[in-house]
Amino acid sequence: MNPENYLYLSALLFTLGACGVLLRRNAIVVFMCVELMLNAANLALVTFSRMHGNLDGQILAFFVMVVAAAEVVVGLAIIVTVYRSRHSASVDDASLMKL
Amino acid sequence: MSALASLAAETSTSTGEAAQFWLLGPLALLGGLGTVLMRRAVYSALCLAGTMVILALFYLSNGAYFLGMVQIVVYTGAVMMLFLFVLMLVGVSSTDSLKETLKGQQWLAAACGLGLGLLLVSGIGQASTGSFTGLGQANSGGNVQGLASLLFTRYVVAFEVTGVLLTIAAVGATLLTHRERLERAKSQREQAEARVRENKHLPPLPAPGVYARHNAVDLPGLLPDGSPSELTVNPTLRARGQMREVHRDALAAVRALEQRTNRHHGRPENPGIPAGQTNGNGANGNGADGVNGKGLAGSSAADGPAGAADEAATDAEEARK
Amino acid sequence: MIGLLVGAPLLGAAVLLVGGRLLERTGHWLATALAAVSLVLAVTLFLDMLGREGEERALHQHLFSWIPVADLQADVAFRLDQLSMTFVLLITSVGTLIHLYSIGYMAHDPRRRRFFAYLNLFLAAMLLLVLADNYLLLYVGWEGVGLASFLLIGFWQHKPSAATAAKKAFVVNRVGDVGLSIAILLMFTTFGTFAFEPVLANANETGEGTLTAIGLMLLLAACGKSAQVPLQSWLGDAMEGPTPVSALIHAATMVTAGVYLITRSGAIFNAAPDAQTVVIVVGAVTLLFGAIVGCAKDDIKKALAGSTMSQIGYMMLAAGLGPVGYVFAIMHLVTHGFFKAGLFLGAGSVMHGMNDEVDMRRYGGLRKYMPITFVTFGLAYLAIIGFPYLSGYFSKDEIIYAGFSQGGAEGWILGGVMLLGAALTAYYMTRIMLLTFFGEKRWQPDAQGHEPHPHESPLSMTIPMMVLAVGSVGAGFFFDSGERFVHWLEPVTGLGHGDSPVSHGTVALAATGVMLLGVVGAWWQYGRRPVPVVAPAGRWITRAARRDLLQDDFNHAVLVRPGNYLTRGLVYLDHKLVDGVVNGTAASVGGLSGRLRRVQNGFARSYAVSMFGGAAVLVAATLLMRAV
Amino acid sequence: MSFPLLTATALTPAIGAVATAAVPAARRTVAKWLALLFSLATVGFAAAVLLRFDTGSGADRYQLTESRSWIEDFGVRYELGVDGIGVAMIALTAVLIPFLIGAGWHDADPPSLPASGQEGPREGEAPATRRWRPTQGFFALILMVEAMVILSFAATDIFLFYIFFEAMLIPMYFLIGGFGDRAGEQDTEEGQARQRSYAAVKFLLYNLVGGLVMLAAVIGVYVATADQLPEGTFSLQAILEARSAGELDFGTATERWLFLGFFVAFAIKAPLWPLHTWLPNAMGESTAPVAVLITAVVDKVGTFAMLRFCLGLFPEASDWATPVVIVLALVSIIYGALLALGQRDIKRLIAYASISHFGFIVLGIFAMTSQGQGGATLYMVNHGVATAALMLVAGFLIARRGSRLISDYGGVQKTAPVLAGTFLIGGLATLSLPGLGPFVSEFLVLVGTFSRYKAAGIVACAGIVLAALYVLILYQRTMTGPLKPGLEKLPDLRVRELTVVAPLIALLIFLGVYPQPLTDIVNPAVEHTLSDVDQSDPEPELPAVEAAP
Repeated sequence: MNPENYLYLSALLFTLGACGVLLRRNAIVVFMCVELMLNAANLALVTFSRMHGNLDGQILAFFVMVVAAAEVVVGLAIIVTVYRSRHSASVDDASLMKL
Repeated sequence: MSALASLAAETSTSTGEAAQFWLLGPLALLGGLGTVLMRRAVYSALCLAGTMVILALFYLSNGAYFLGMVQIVVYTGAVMMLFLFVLMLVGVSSTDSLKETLKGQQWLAAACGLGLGLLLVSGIGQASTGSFTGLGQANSGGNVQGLASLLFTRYVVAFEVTGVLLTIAAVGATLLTHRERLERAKSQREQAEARVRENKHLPPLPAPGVYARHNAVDLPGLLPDGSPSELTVNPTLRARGQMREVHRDALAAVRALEQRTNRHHGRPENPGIPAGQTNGNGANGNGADGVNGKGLAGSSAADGPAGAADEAATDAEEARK
Repeated sequence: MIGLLVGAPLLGAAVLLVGGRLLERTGHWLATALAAVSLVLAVTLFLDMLGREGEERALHQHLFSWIPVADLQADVAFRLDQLSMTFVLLITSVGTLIHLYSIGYMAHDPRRRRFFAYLNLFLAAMLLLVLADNYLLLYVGWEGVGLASFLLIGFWQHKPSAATAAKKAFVVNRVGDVGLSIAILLMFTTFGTFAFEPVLANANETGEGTLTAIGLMLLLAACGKSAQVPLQSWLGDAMEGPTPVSALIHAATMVTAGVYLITRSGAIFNAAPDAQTVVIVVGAVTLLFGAIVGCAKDDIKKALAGSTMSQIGYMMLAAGLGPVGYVFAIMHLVTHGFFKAGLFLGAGSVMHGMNDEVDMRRYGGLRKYMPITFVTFGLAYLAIIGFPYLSGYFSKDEIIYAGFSQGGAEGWILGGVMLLGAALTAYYMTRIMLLTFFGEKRWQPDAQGHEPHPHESPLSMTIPMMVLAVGSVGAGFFFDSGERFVHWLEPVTGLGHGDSPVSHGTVALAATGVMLLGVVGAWWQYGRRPVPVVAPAGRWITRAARRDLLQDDFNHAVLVRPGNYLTRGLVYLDHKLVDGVVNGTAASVGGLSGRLRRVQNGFARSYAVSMFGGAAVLVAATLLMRAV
Repeated sequence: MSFPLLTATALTPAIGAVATAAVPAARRTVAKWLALLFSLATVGFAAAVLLRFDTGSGADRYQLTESRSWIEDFGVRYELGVDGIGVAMIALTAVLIPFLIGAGWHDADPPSLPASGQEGPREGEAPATRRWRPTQGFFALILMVEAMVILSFAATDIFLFYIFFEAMLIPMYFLIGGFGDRAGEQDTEEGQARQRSYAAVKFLLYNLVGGLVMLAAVIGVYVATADQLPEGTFSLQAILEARSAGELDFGTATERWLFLGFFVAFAIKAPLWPLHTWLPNAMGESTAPVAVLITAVVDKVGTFAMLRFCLGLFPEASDWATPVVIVLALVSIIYGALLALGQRDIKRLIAYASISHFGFIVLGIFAMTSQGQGGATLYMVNHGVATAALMLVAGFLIARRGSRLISDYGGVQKTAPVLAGTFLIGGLATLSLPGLGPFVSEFLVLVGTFSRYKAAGIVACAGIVLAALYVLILYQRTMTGPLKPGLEKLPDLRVRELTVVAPLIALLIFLGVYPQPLTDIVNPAVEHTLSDVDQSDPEPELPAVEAAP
């Protein structure tokens, strides 16, 4: 089998995550979808590293994980505070950015 | 593990791996779909966890043993748990509808997402990653060692920076979620006095209604006229939208009971207003005088229809004396 | 010396205008004194000039260089030759007399000081006009007298009619001035200068076309200033001004400036016969026009104004005849200056006595009540109708004779026209005379219901009238005896002798004959039977003449109303079209941006959509780049 | 190097602006006197410039030059220098400003103060807050404008000129939008404010558009020089020398585009039909002194720049464009006069009259004769003074009655004779009566035009008649006739107002009777300009004739 299939898989997963981000209103679910996208990217990175026969791809994936962790922590904290103030976790309710 | 190692070392993928891929790949996709489409956040969280596990397996089979482990431990372990905790805070079982509110949003989203996907796929198709060198000698000294040597030599700066980043993230999270208590907590007495001053809920809040057949604190108690009282349910449950409907026939039963008592006392059918409703706050259970005995009956509907009936009758007689 | 001549009244005007309250009591005397000063100066200069012989009589004075730009050199320089001298004497003498007269006439006017300031201003401008040594400086004086006449016509500004008349006079004159300025431009492009000497000396060297153009432009200017057809319409209305003004400006001096201009530019006209013909036609037409109008008017001043037009028509015609006529044109101008001023002052004195009533049909029988006025007015009357051996007789007959001496059909036509004009003159002057001083009283109480108590005017008014009367009686004889005037002016204007089919005597006889005819006709109509106070409807010609032969209606229909429509239309267009385009653009831009603003709806997910769309586009782009 | 006189002249008002703005809110009178003081100091410096300027035949073209390098990389230099035209314009600006300050003495008083000469809709307005300091702002802005105008008259570096040409707009914008006279057709404060801001924004947009077009052309010039010269430069003198030396040639097409870029900007600034519509709004809505500032000072930069830059930099293109420009100028003359006839608003009428006069100026410039261009320069000066006289008196009148509509006036002459007299003199100057300044310049323009384009000259003459019409109709409707109700107690000119107007009138008469000093200054510069465009006056038909002895 051709390891490119992993890439196809990651592409599909990424797309799924993207659609989720665009479609779901629940902030937490949106976050999960973002995680999904990150994981898809990681898969691609790992596959590349295998193809090229060096570990840089894995290092990069590693960093992605770390950053993702940090991002999740902060993001969830933000969600919690928002929920406290507005009693809702819907991203559409926080639409104060318009003029 | 060794088997995996050997298989990752080769310059071409074995049939076993192919089988694994064709078996788990679709599952991973299913998990992704579930994450996107499940109406309850908990379910999508579980689907996501599944997908992540599968991805961990793929990492392993791609010779990224360290990452595979990290994936399982950090992601499926820590991050997903964090998600679940937050879900607890926000309301586990709250479902949100998938009905789109923004005009044309879903079409645009579908177009962009799918378009992006197709483009990526076609891009990969075009990208001729012809030669394929396995991780044979890269992992020769062991995958972890290899990573470590890279991480602490070439990527050391980035490593340090990410460390700092994590620290900052932790601090930031605590800062965001932490609430400073500015004034002393009110004692119970002070709260009571405050209630008196505002003149509402002088007595403690009424208890939720509990039927014999179903024991739950998420059922609202009934007012004398049978309408459910929001007050009786824990505000958290209310906020999560987990307050349960009072069953219809329960209300019907109350009606029937009243009519029967009327007939029993030979009163005219269906007097305009049941006496107890003259002051609705009888539901709050204050005032032991007979006039709003019905109020008591209404609030303590938990005793079941019959009991309620007797009490109602006696109270009515008292009222007449 | 010459500068002082202009300077004295100018100084007076400045002092009076700036001086303010201080001069309320003494201002008029100061003004009169300064006018007198310039008169004395003029006389001394005159005697001095007589002392010298023929050629060196002309004086030059170069004050300073006015506008020096490249090869355009305009100087402030004066030229005093016999022609200018004649005018200077006329202007200063009549001017001084009328200053004197005004002291009495304006005695009760609160704004007398300013009136005298304007009079002085006029004197200065008029003197500048006749003394200028180049056309540009002449133009300055030209517009200056226009300004003074504007101020004086509109002196009683509270009367809308006066204000309108003043504006009309200035604007109509402006039309003429355009002619003068174009003429000056033409001279500059042709001769490279517009000083009299070089221009006139080299007039013959250029093509006749240019000269004709210049001549016509000068004629246009003259028409404006001298109220000749087609620019005559302002003179009648100008009578809104105080009577001394009408006497000085609109009878004796300013209105004759046109004749001066043409005589001065004689060299140009001599070389451009076509232009001359036009001048003659204009003069002839105006001659009859004014006479007809004068016959129909009941307003004494307007009737006199008509007569002025017609008399200037005589002069204009004479000037158009060329060297044959110049001298007599000027001669008639001077005599006319005397008797017409006298007539106006008489009219003013009559109005003074009749509560400013101007309708002659409400006069009548005044000769007993104001004898001096009657006598002086009568003498001036005899002079103007050309009663033998009074001034008008000499000057007018000479012009008529010159007209005949054109020879051929043209000569006969001109002579006939002028004789007809003479008859008409006699007719309307007699009419005025009869209506005013003879017949029974037809006085009416004025608007306030005051019965008029006609009385003789104070000395300050009558003395000038007497002097002028003497002038109108004697001047003609004085000038004509031994052709004194001819010899005096000949060096400047030149003199020509046409061969006339008829002799001097016949012309004189004919003139006297038609004069008598006119007098008798007038007496037949107004002398025999009482005159109705309200004017009878009259025939169409009378009605038309009362409306100044419809000149105003014509102007209104042809110029004013279309002009109004044009301006209104343009204002609308400027707002809607020129401005509309700009505002339209602005509005459209604003609308567009407003629509674009909607995209920013604040929903994070729609922003995310655009983000992903962008990403997709980028990927597509990269792929395409790799594909090609 | 010697004392930087031009810089000093321009700097004085700038410093004055800062000082005036710094005066505390309560001390309004101090601010006024301070502004007046600084403007007078500027007059002093301008007089020094006038004296130091050498009009001799041997004198070089640009004098009092200063040159410091500023932005090395783009060859932008701080280069100042004046030729005769520049001197005349600087003198005009410096002389006018004190009168404007004196005339606007009370225009910026906060409404609550009992401002003398401001009867009408002053009552019942919100009292001024303590922090509110309009007076200081008003005078500071005026001085700032003066500084920028002087610098743009003196700048010989194209980029430097562009900067001040544009920077001028900012203070003007605030002057127009911030300080209207309370006499608009809109009777409500809001209505007037709306009209004011409309006018101000219109002014800003028009001139900004012009400025942008010009900026493109400026950059174009730099690029062209950078191509052909050893290094690119913005210096006018350098470019002129290079041209004459034949080292620099823009090439026909480029030169025409660049010319258009400059010309459009200047045609907007000195409103030329059909780019004029901002002027009536701006002049109508702003107070009289600001209106004078616009038309008499700021707009002159446009015509001045046509002379200095359009003709100097792009002779062939100017020659190519002349027919069109002349037609536009003629249209402006007639069109402006006709529209002035149709106005109901005194200030708008004067504005359209100015448009007509600017038509004359442009006509003179592009007639390419020494009379025409000299006349145009004189016209700039005279028109400045004449419009100042007329507009300021009109402003006094409007301030008394609180209305700009002609129909609200009539018979003013009876109650306020002096005001009427000065108004009449201003009007006569506007219709260029001989003996007053404008006549000389208008005559020169006519001669200059006529000697080259006969038809154009004759058409322009029609403008004379129209001028008489609109001025005299205005005078008749407002000053003469029976007294309109509401004007019975109209006060006559006060001492302050008279001291403002009288010198202007004296100046008009002087310029009309003895303009020689001015012409002596201007002529050499005009000769230079003509030699730039290598044109010479057409010879008369009979060159033999000598001028009169």
